[in-house]
Amino acid sequence: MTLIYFLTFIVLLPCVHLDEAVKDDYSESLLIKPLPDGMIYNHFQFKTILHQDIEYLHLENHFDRFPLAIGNFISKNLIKELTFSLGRGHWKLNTWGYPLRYQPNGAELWVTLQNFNPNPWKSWKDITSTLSGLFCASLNFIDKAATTKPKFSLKPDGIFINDSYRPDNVFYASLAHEAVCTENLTPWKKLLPCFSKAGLASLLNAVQIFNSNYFALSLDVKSICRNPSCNETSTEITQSVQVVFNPPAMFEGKHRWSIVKFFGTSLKEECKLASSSKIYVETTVNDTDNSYNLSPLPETSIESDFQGEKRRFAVYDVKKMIEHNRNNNVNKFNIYSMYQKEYIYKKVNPPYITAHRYITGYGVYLGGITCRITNSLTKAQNVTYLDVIPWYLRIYIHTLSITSNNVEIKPSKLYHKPGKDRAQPHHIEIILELPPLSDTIITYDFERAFLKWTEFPPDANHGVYVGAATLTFQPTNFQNLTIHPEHTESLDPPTIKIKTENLLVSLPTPDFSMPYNVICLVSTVITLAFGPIHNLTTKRARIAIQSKEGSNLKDRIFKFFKRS
Amino acid sequence: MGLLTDDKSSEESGIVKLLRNHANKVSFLCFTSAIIVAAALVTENYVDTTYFSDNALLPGLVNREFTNQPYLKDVLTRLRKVAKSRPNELVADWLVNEFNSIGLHGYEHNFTLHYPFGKEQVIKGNNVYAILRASRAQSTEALVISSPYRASNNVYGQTLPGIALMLSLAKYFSSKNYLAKDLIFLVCDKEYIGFQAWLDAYHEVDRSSVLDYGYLEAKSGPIQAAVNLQVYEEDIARLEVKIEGLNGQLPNLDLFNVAVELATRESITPTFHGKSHPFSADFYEVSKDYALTTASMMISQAKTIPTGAHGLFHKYAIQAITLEGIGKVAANQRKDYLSAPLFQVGRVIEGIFRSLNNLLERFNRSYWFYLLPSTRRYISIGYYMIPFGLMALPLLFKALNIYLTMKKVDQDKSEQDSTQVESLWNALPFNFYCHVLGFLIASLPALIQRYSWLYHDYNLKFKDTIYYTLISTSLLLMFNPIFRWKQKSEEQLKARQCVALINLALILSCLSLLNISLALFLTVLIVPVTYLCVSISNSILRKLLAPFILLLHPLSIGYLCILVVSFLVHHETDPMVHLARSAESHKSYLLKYLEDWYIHGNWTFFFGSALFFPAWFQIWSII
Amino acid sequence: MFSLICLIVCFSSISRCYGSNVDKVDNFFSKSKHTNNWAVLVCSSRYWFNYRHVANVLSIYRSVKRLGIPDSRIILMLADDMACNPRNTRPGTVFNNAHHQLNVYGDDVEVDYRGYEVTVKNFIRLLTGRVEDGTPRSKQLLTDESSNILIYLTGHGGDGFLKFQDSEEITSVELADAFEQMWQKQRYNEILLITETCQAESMAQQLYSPNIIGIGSSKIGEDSLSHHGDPTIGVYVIDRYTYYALEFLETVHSNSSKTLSSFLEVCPKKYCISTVTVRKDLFHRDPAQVPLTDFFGSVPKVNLMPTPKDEDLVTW
Amino acid sequence: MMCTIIKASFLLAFGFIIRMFLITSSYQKMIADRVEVSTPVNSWRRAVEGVTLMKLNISPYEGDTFHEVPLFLQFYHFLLTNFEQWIPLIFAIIDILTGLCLSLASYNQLKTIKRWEKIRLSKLPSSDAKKLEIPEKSIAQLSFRVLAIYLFLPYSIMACTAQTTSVLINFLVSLTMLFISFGWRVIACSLVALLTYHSFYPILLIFPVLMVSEKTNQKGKSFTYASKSSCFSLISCSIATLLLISILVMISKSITGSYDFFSSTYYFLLSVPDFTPNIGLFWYFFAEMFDQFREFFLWTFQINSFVYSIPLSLTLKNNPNFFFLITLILLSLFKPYPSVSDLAIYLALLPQWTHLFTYMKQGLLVACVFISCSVLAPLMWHMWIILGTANSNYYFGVTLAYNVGQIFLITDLLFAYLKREFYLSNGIKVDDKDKPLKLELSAE
Repeated sequence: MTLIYFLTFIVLLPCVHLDEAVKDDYSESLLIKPLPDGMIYNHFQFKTILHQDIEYLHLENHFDRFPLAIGNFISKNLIKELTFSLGRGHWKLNTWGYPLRYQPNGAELWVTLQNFNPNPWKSWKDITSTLSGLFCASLNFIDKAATTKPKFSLKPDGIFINDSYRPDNVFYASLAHEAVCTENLTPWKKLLPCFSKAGLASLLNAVQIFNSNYFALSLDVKSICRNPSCNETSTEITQSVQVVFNPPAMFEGKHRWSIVKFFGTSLKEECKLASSSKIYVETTVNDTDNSYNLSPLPETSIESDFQGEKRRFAVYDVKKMIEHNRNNNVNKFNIYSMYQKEYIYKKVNPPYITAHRYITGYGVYLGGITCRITNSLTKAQNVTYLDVIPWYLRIYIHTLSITSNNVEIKPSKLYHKPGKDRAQPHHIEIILELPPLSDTIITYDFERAFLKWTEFPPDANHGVYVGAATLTFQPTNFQNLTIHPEHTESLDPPTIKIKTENLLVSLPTPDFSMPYNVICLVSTVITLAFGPIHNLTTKRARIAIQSKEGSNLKDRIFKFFKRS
Repeated sequence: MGLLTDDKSSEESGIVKLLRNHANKVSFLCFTSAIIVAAALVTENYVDTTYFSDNALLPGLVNREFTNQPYLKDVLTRLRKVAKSRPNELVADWLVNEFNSIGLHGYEHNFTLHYPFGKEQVIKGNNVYAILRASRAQSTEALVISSPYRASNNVYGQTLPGIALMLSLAKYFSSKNYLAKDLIFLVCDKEYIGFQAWLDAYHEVDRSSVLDYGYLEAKSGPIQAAVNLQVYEEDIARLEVKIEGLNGQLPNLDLFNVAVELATRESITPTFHGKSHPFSADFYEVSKDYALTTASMMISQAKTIPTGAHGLFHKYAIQAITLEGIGKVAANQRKDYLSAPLFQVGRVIEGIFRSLNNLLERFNRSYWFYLLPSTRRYISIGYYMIPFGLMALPLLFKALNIYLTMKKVDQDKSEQDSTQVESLWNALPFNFYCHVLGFLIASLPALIQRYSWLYHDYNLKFKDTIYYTLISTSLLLMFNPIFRWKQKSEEQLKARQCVALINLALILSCLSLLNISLALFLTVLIVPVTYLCVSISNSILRKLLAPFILLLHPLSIGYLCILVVSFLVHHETDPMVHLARSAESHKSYLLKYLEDWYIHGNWTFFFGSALFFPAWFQIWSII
Repeated sequence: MFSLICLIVCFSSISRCYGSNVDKVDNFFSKSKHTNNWAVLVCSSRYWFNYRHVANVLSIYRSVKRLGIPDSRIILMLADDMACNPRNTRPGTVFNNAHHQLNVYGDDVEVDYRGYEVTVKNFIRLLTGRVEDGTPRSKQLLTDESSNILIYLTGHGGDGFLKFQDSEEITSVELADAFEQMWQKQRYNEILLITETCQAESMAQQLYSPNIIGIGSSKIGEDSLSHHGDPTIGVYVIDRYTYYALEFLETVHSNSSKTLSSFLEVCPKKYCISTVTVRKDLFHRDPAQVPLTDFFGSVPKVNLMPTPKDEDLVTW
Repeated sequence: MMCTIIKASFLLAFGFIIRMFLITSSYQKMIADRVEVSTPVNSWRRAVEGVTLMKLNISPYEGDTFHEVPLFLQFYHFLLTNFEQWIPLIFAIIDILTGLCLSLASYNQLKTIKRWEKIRLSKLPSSDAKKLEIPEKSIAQLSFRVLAIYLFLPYSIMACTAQTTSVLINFLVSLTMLFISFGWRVIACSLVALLTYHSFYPILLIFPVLMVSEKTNQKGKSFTYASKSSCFSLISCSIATLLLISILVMISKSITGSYDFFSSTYYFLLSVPDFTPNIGLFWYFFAEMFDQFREFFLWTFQINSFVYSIPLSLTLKNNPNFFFLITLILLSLFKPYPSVSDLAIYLALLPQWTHLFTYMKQGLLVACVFISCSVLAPLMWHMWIILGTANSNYYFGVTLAYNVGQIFLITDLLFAYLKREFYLSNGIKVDDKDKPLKLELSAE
């Protein structure tokens, strides 16, 4: 008997230990949303919460969900909040509405350091180089000339206890030309507790998701309230992937979709470590004539009410489903959907605030940047506009003009930090109020700098990229918002960040094959000045001795050679 | 470094002697050799074979998969129907719907042209365009497929097949995932005006009072290249590739090569100025062929009027060509080509755009300055500059010769204050004055337009008014001694000659950089006469040259060209009719150039009046 | 009884170890003294139409990985992103032949230097180990005097240079000096240098440091040609030498007895069109005695990673 | 005399009208955007930018758009706040005044030169003297020509139309000339100080200025640096100037509160970091330079632009006014950011030296080079920047040719001057055919 007790104790011991060790929690979810133009938006979210304050991480005691690498990285560089994203393709704002998280093409890094960080710039540099190693991305191109410290635009996502938030600890940079591919996805997946072996992460295989119309992966670290009173915080790591698929391209023109077809595999095995793993399919559109039906039928369907904006979701609990399938020995799980009728392309009405930015003028010396912001609401809207222009486009702030329906309007706040050659970018931040039903145009002129031949990228004639501008605002209307059913409990309205297009600007190029010639030519000209002046100042004039020779050709040639 | 501070040398050095004593011989030599070289350049031995200098293009390596979709035929028929039902307007809403149904987003673009001359007159038009966003790239670059909208079967022929083809291409490409650049499909109203308006709107150039280009709802990045389709029929006999643009600017040679290459691969005969590449062994046949093609290209370049809508893109550093699908009927009168169905042209275009899609950098290799003896041969700037240089040199030689002789006289006259070289400086003001006159003439149209009531009262047309004003002005200037600053002394005359020659040489050489053909023609015409009238010392004899110089007046040159053409085209009628008719067309040409100047920025009129006329006027004033 | 057993056991053990000693002695000279393997694989050319160079380098990458060199010991340099290039009709993949049998890009590739990072400066710094501080370990060549390094270069070359990104060159002299520096700093035991460029022979010519064997895909004055193109994406997919080299390597497995000399026979002129050149005067062992796995494989006993320290956990 | 005044006033009026017309016309922007006219250091756009930044209370020296010194910034600020709509007028008037000053200055100078040469001419046989001396009647006419040329020279007109700040600089220069021609050395020196404070290079003007004033004091006797008195006065003056400069710097420091403006003004001029094309020699050279040699060539070029003054100050001792002209040409030749306004001012001054033209050989060549360059430069620019059919080398070629032209001009002038000096000191030697003998330079 005792023996049995003993054994049970032996058996239980590890579990007990385990229970103690579990200071972290992990949950995963996938939101599938049909977009107004028939494309399908998939948003994966993997959330790991460590119940420790980010400023005092104790990593020595082991835990099995929270990625240790990130933990070390945070505590080494004294990070308070980090947002890193890699995107590919362009999110079509006008037709797709607002995503859960707007990521421009290329890499974007936004870090808030802890207040008592002794040497912010150094740790910023370390962060970039570390991440570049971690994610195989060339983030080490982020230097002083690409970094800005936004004043108003980037409000912190996380909690700052007794508002210890300081804007000058914020670092922001973006690399518009950075590509994202398998080599970035793989290490990203390795951060997950079940890697890509089990759970929703097993759906993310490169070949499939890169064949999409939009792809973005991101890693966010922030601190959240540990308890309602919010007197202590815990650390949350959110890894998310957003993919937009175009069903007709995959189903030879037909409008239908299935998880297997999208991701090339079905869900075979759940992630044991995940506390919850759910798939939500937004079925709000079923009220319209492009309605579809799902199979297998969802076991539950929730109705979320977000500030009066109603959405319906079909909910699948992956664990249950796979369990259930296993019981009637089918060891895979798939969701597919069919439209009841032939799909109809409708005129999509764009979200109520859109921003588009483009270059004006032609030729490679002077030009202008214009951003057209439309507000189709009947009430005014406050927005913050952040634009970071690389130094080689010299911005003239006195040409900045903000007109709304051809009426000059004054910004309520304007922050400008002029760029410095090879050292710091131009940085413009504008807070302004968009009049109702208005079409506001922000425009300013620039002049292209002429670079050294060594400063050009290898593909000099391709042009250089200007990172996307950011438009931040508190929405008052939630129509085109994508709403994640798990986020609805937070009652404060979210801040929407939308990005404009990246710009490609071609610079005037010198002739890269010329250096030697140019040096020779110019030096010759200089000597051409030096020689005679030297002569004239050092020698004095006298009557020339009339030289008899030089009459016939032979002598002249001889003379010539003698001279030279 | 005795170069600059050596007084003995350079005096009486060989070249100086030569120029002072044998300038005429040398010049003659130059001129004749120029003609010989020019002739030699178009022979098979000297023309070069075209090649792709940008490896990135990889033309035709990729499978072309565009096939004869049912959609193509269907959309064409529907388009024809709707176009017939609404004959005199662009069926914008229909096109937009069509684009939307494909899954793209179609946009309308409205523009207004306030006709700059004559009575206040407003032309409204609306283009239609759609942007196919590259699925997996950020949309920072764009390529354009465009076509003018010609529904009615007018002289140009209708372009509906081309537009249908464009639509089906849009459908085809939208299902493909390999696009790295956005594709913009553009259908333009009102011919060139539509294109101009769209381009201006795309680049948001400074607004002018003439063309109000409205604004575009959606844009993409910088446009890398454009192909303008003009397909008239469903069965294509040959594909005419057009390159001459506004002011005689040419697209990058690589683009032309790509088009030719792909057309050949799709076994559609590519032609340039109506001629395909001669595959004949006979040296003279081939050379003759080359010569003719080159000549016709040079003529169309010298006209500075674009041969197709592509010509308007060049101004914005966008490489563009026009592909003109000529039907059996039109083509066969020359010689019979095997005909190809419409979708095959589609495959050509698919191929071209796959190549353009491969480009990472904008066109920066190959040639921008060239002449084409055939679709497979080219003459680069390095070659054609030789004959031009040889032709223009005599002017400089003569100028130098005059200067040197003047100096010689100076040195012989032993007293120090030198009248001769002084007078050279005194001749400059006249030159300055001439150009001021030129600018005034150039601003005449604007002036006349401002005081339009003047001629409206006598209900004259603007066309006639400007025409006769110009003629009378130049007559006034020419025959009224007040305006000619009658030179007093011999050396002043010499000085003026010297300045005039240099001035002319400078203007011509500048022109040669922008539009070689025009420069060459002008040089051929003007150099001999000028040279003669400068080198003849006897003033009476010089007077005899007056009529010839008169024929070189910018206006009369234009008139003569038109006259010659009309004689060549229809030779039966009697000369008087020719004279009258060509006078009429002369007028309308003048008006056209003016319009082009105001709407598209064609500089021919300006050049003629503000630069060429003064140069000419100086020559006139020294006889 | 028991003692007897013991006796037998120990005796046999003695004899065994004696025997093992014997064969140690006789192949002492052919054995290399290396304890770890590294690979530096460089594709130096940009632009979509150079797809084949990326395919080349990835083919080699795949083989060395298959033969057991871990990603942490492979430095992969890709000057352009072909897999996810919008022009690629099969995103996320790079195929080295038109029939798309094997996707050499694989599912867990780790590219250490990519895009604009692939410069001559970075390459030299990597070899000589003079990287800027703060460089993550994945971007460093942490070799010692007992490391065998496989260096594979592909791109557009000429007589005595290799173009990087079509904008700068590394000359064979610079390369030779870099190797010499590595030797001085005891950063390698042996190097196998493979260059797949036009006039590849010239890259190995200037070398003067010991224990290097250089293979060039073409003689000076020869072009090294592409094998075939893929009409669905409209580019050439692989170069001849690498194609046949890969074909050969596919037959090799981690404990196979194939020797270096057999690898040197790869791709005779009638396949390659260009002549494969080998420079072995600096190399002291007889290639016939050198197992191929000395360079392509990885020494089993150090196959398991050293116990991770903090910073290599941070930066993998 | 009367009629000259009337003629002059006509000219002034006309020149003024042209300028006003252009400034107010639509061509203004077109001209202001030309790189030949407005460079990073003198473009009005940047000045406005600087003022705007100041108004937003951002330090203009934080960015890299504005490169002028604080006091001038203050001045522009003053203008833009109080007389914004009058600015075109102000510029036009200043430019006209410049012309006026130049012509007056040249008038006085010619008079003094004539006076100085009297002594030497008296030693020569009368025939030579007659040939060599500057005819009395021509003086007025020449100075008049200076005025005319400055008013109608396209270069000065464009510079004024573009409202480049070098209009002000030219004005200051002309004032300096005027004052030294009066012999007011103090004001002249202080003006030079101001100029130097603004753009550093005009420090070279101190040599001719001091020499002129010295010579005027000596009543035209050719002074020697050996003589104690002249030596003393020279040194004292130069020290005074330097003091003044440092005072100005101090003031601007007290305005901005720090020496930051150094880095984006003087340092900007010395370490040419901006490669925007201009008509100078520096931009393409340093854009194409290998990084490791950059320093070396920078030093070489900068020293080169200063080195000429000393030998010239020895050679041209007898005629410091001429030295002034030469210095101007040297400046426009070796400045890192020259513009056409530098060209304008010395071209306008050339007629003053008509008596040297007889000894010049390259006249036609230089003229042709200048004219053709000023036509070709915009053309090449258009083809390179707008149409994208040409590349940078074309434009570079033009600027190169232009600078060669300038060099020819300067050497030719110098040689002509030396010849005349030779004749002045030992008469015109003629050979048997009564032709003047050729001269040559010899070391001994």
